Amino acid sequence: MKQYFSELFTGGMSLVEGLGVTMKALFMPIVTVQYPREEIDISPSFRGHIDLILDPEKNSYRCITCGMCEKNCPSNCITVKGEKLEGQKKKSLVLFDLDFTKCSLCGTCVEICPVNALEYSKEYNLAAFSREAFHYDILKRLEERIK
Amino acid sequence: MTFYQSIAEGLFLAFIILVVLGSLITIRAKMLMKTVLGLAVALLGVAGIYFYLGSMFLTLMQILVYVGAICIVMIFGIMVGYTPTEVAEKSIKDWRNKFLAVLSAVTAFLLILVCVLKTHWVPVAAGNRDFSAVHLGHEFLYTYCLAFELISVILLIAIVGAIILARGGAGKTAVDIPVEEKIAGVREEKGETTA
Amino acid sequence: MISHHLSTYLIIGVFLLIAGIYGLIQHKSFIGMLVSTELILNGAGVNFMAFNRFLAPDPAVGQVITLFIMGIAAAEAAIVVSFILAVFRKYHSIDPDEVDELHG
Amino acid sequence: MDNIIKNFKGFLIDQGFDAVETDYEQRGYHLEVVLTVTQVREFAKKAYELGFYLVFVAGFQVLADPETPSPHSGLAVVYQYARHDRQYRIKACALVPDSLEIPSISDIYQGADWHERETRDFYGIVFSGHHNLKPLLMADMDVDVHPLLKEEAKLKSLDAVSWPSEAPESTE
Amino acid sequence: MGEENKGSSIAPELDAYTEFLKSESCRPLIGDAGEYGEGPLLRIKLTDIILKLCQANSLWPMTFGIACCAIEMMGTGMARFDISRYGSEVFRPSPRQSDLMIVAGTVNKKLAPVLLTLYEQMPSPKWVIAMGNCAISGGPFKVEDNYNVIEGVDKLIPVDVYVPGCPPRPEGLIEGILKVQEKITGTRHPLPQNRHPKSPLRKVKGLRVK
Amino acid sequence: METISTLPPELIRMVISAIIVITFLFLNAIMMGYAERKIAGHVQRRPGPMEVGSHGILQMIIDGIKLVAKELIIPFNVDRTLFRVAPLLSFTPVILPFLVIPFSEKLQARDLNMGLIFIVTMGSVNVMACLVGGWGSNNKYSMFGAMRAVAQAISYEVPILLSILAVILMCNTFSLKGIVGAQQKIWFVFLQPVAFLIYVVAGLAETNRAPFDLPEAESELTAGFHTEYSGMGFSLFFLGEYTNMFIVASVATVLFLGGWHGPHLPYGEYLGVVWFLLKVYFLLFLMIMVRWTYPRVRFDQLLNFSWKYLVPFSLANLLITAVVVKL
Amino acid sequence: MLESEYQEQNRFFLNMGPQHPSTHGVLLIVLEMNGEYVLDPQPVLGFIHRMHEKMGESRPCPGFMPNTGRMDYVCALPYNHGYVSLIERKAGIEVPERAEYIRVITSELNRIASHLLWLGAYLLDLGAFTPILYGFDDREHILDILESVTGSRLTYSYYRFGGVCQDIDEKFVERTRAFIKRLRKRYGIYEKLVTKNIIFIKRTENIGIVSPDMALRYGMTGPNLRGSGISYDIRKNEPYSVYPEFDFEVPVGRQGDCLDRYMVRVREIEQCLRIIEQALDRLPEGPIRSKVPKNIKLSPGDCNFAVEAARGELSYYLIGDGTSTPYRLKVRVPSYSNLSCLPELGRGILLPDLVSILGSFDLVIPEIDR
Repeated sequence: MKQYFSELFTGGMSLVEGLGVTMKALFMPIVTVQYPREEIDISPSFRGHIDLILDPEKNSYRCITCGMCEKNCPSNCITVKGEKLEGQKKKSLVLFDLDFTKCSLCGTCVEICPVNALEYSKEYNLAAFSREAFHYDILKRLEERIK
Repeated sequence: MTFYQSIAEGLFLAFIILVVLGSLITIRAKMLMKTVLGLAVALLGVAGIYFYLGSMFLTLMQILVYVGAICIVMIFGIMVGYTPTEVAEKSIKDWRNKFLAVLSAVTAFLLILVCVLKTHWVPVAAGNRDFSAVHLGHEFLYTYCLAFELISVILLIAIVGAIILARGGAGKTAVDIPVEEKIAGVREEKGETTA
Repeated sequence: MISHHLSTYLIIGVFLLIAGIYGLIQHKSFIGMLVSTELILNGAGVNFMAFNRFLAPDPAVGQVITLFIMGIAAAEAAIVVSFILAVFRKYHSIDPDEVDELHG
Repeated sequence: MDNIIKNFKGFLIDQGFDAVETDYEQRGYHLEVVLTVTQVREFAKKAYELGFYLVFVAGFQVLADPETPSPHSGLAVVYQYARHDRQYRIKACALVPDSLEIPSISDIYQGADWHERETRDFYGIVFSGHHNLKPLLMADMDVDVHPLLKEEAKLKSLDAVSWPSEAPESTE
Repeated sequence: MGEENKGSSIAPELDAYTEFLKSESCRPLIGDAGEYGEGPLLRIKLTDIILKLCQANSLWPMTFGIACCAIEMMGTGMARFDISRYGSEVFRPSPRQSDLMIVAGTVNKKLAPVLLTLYEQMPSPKWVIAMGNCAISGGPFKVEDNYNVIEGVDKLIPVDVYVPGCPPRPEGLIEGILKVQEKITGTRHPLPQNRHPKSPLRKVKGLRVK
Repeated sequence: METISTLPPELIRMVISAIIVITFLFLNAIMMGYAERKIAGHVQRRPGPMEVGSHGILQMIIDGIKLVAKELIIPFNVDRTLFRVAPLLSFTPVILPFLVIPFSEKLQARDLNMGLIFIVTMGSVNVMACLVGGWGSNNKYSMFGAMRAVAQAISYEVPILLSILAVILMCNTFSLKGIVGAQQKIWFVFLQPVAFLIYVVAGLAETNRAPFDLPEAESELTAGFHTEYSGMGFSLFFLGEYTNMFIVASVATVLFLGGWHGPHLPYGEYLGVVWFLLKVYFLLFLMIMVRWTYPRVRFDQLLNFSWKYLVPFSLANLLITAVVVKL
Repeated sequence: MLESEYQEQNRFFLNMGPQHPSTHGVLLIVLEMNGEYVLDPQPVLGFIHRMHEKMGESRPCPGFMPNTGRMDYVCALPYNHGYVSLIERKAGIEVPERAEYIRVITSELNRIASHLLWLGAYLLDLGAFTPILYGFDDREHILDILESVTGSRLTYSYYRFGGVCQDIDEKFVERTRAFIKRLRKRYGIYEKLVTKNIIFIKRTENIGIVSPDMALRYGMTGPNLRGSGISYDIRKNEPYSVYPEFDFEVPVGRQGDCLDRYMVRVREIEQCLRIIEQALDRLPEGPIRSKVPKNIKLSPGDCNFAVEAARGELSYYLIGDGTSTPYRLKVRVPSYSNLSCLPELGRGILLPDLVSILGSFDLVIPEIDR
């Protein structure tokens, strides 16, 4: 009998306490970042898809088309093609293609690059109507940036 | 006939239709669940008819007790006793049974109908026309006190009996078997089926 | 003006009664039979109320009796449902033909 | 009990098992036991009695070599056992014979049930005595698909994938 | 019905009426028939616009998390990102009551029939977001000796919006929902919007808000 | 015009009040839905609907229109009649109690002398909707929902009736107006605190609200008895639920919180509705808060709680009340 | 009618899942039921089998790194940790101490995030909506902290063979300390809202009791095992990394019911905080990555490495063949063994209890199916 009432009492009290917590929370400020209207600063180490680094000295890319990133990519999402143009010592880049839909953002390509030619972009809010939209020609993106 | 009266008559007809429809569903349906739902419809109709007979209290009670309680209890019984897959009654193959049913029903209906229509009913001079709950309660507790008490005793007996029957009526049930025993049973069965 | 005639109500009562009888014979399960019984009881209730309304001196009598019928019906439903449960557990069937141990 | 664990290797050798102590730092387990097909259940029973729990059951495939003293189909099953109360891990390994059948231990360790079904999915090893050897991870229609079987060209012999037979300490 | 009416002229009045509906003078009221394709015989543009606005702003997703992306999908519904601002927090467990299927994760051979069934159980109009690289193309699991993973849900069901990432950030999913709204109504922000959000996060250390 | 003028005024009044009631009902559901989502949001420290209209005020309207425009699916193999009737059945019995609810002294459609019984009766019919819907859906989850709804209704009807009876004993009338009138001096919540608590708890169960939302337990039965309903059907169930909440809260207000009584207002016999609605919405606010705070109870615990605590307490309460009243 | 016939007739099957709110993903449980009583729950796996083991065998070992994070995405860093430690053990790579400390800090943070997520999800299973939002609120702080070093929120590939890929800075330390303070303050909320709540206690107490023997037979590990009263934590029993240097306790339960499993996890959060605090205090200076050969050769022979993931013992078993590609890579995942006891545990219980038990196991389905 004693247990019957004590259980009722403690149970009831615990329920009231729980209600107190939510009541308190009701009047606390919200923690929401209302996304399209305000955005969190993405941390500098955020990993988006990769981009070529714009070398300020050359005003061009650093890539030497060694193909290390292509070889080491676990998901095979990078295609690099270089051609030896006339009058140049080194190969120059003609295609740097990234199939972002296969990428797993592991960062191997950026780390393996012998000349630090790659960086992560900070694009975190991508969405599109077709999957081809994420087939990036990174070289073209860089050229657009140069312009 | 005034406008109100025609509405009232229409509603009365609607209630009669409810009664007829509900009874027909009740006696014709194959699924037990539909039988009970048909009963609920018929009883709603009867409730409406009580309203036309002048007793609001009885109307409400009819809905509360029959639709809200008795039908629900029956459905509860169906649900506890049956699995979802097999609530349909077996189809009736027994033609003799059906014939008997139709015959007796029609005969009885005709006989009583003749009685009803042939009799000349003589109303007794009306006393008071008080249909209120107050008057009803008064009658209950004074004039029909003994019957009232008896009903309560019957209800009590019914409750106790129902509990006894439902709990310990017939040995162990699927629900009452201790878990260990049940597991053992399941295992045994498994063994049988695989072997 | 059918709602002002005693016969209308009596016919409804009779209809409920014979529907109940028909169902009682025709249904092959306890629940079905119970439901039919409820129909019969309601027929009786309608009859009582009708006579009370048109013929009796005191309007409370019919109501009282109908209420008693309801009480009895409720008790009966509870008992029968629990009875059905008990029978069902024992025989695993609600077909009255299969529950025939008392036939001997 | 404690004594048995202290000299578990000796205990096992007494019982007729082929046990070798290994370097934990290098391999991650303390004892390696090579089982024959008949010993699999026996060992599992011993391990259960001594309070080991089953970490996993896995299969792997090497080049089939029916010429060796213990002929095998190229498939092997690895069992790993460990203890709750101390740091002790045993790897037991059994080569699967040509019939692809190996006794199931799922009635001793119920946890082995799914591991064995999974191994059957991946390699097609049949665990005889298993009560319900249906596909687990693969779809029901893929009963005969065993994805982890390698192509002939990629297979290596058992020796090529095991530690050198000398104890590693002695080589250094 | 529609087929029959096209060919034979049952009633000349009806034909005249349809001609009238197609005429230029009705254009502002009634949309171009070709622009909607199959559907009811008669559409009134205004109702259509209202309906589309409503559908766009009340996308109830189905709780159908498959893999990693499901956690970010949950995260989108939680306090930090709060998808409910767009009326989409009503995650319905039953496909019958949902409008939007977010395929959040890898779909493999065993799951494909389930996915199809669920999609078919949803009442139209319905939309699909392929969230994460796995759902878009098989992602990191699109390998040479792939024996189980389906390389893109758009091979199974029509996908409206793709949200890449592994997994995408919740902002990406919100962006995806905005894209669905854009697809339905043609504009990115279809209804009057809330104007001046004030986030207390501005004061939280380490989190700067633009 | 002529036909209208020949119509009896009573009928016009009926039609007008029916329109008002249905409008109010929709408005109430919209408002409650919005409040629920907003309060849930702020309890969880997020804003809730925000982008549709100012602070998302149009959200529920838009949801409603969307639901109406959805494809109506009647799944394969369901019982078509029952499947279609169920949403209506959930909706009808919750409209009728508006006939007797006294919003203020003069704002009452009809003061039945058995008003309270009327409401209780309608409440008992309500469970039929869950039952028919769940049964007709040909879905085992719905079936479970229906079973739970029935058992829940059986066990919670009793404490509700008993706690109401305690109040009836004190004021000797079933008329809602009479009950409110009896609370001129002191609200019954102070005289009958136990009955009030029991009524509120059992009312939560009656309306299938969390923590007693077993028939539609999301994590166990997907969506319970309305799993198979889409579009219109679902919105009718939704409407029914919120209206039922309103009814339960207003009955609690009438019985325990003094109905329209409150500090004096001009035109008090009409403006009492302000106090009435305030009290009702306060109760509804509590119900919403409870939903967003507690876990769901288990099925047998619910029945246990009813038979072990609520019924004995309400019986004892009734007994004590009877004794005190007679003294 | 015969008894067995009746038994057969009275049973029916219920498919719970693959899309069911309480199976946490795409697990299908075929329930054999009698009324609301579950007679035989049989999990059906494989709806998200993603051939991780096959992928591990078909590419050089660094290429498997992203996969480890995607097996258990809720608590990915211990998975990374196990894999890098395995390869380090196999190839004999030394790891700088600072890197190990960073690994421990980040792993423990991730473990807390996992437990917080579980707490919310469990309460969601039991029907309470709000705790999951509070849990996620705290979790977002962890994710922010982790994102600032690892670059992603969920599926980290942060560790590298011989170290980690990015160093932590003062700001990280500061934010972590702030977070520890914050979480300790939030305990009261969880206690009032959940732990003390009578409904919650009634829903979890004495339900799904896992006896120590049963746990042994099924090879259960992690908090599910510790709930049964066996103090087995790989961080203590088979110490790896720098765990032996820290002072922490292994919380255990009394009888192994759902409430015990809940309590173990909640108390484990506190222990994780203690470890993080100590690690932050003692964080040594130095390099974060040692020199590693570009092409790691895995010598012939097998090797095993076990770590304590948030759900229990995670064990990588690798067979090398002298190339840089593993010849065989077996991942022993904890949830797999934990879930396998469900058919035995779930017999003769009510459906809501089954939901409660499933929730208390803290399942991550892709981890089970791999």
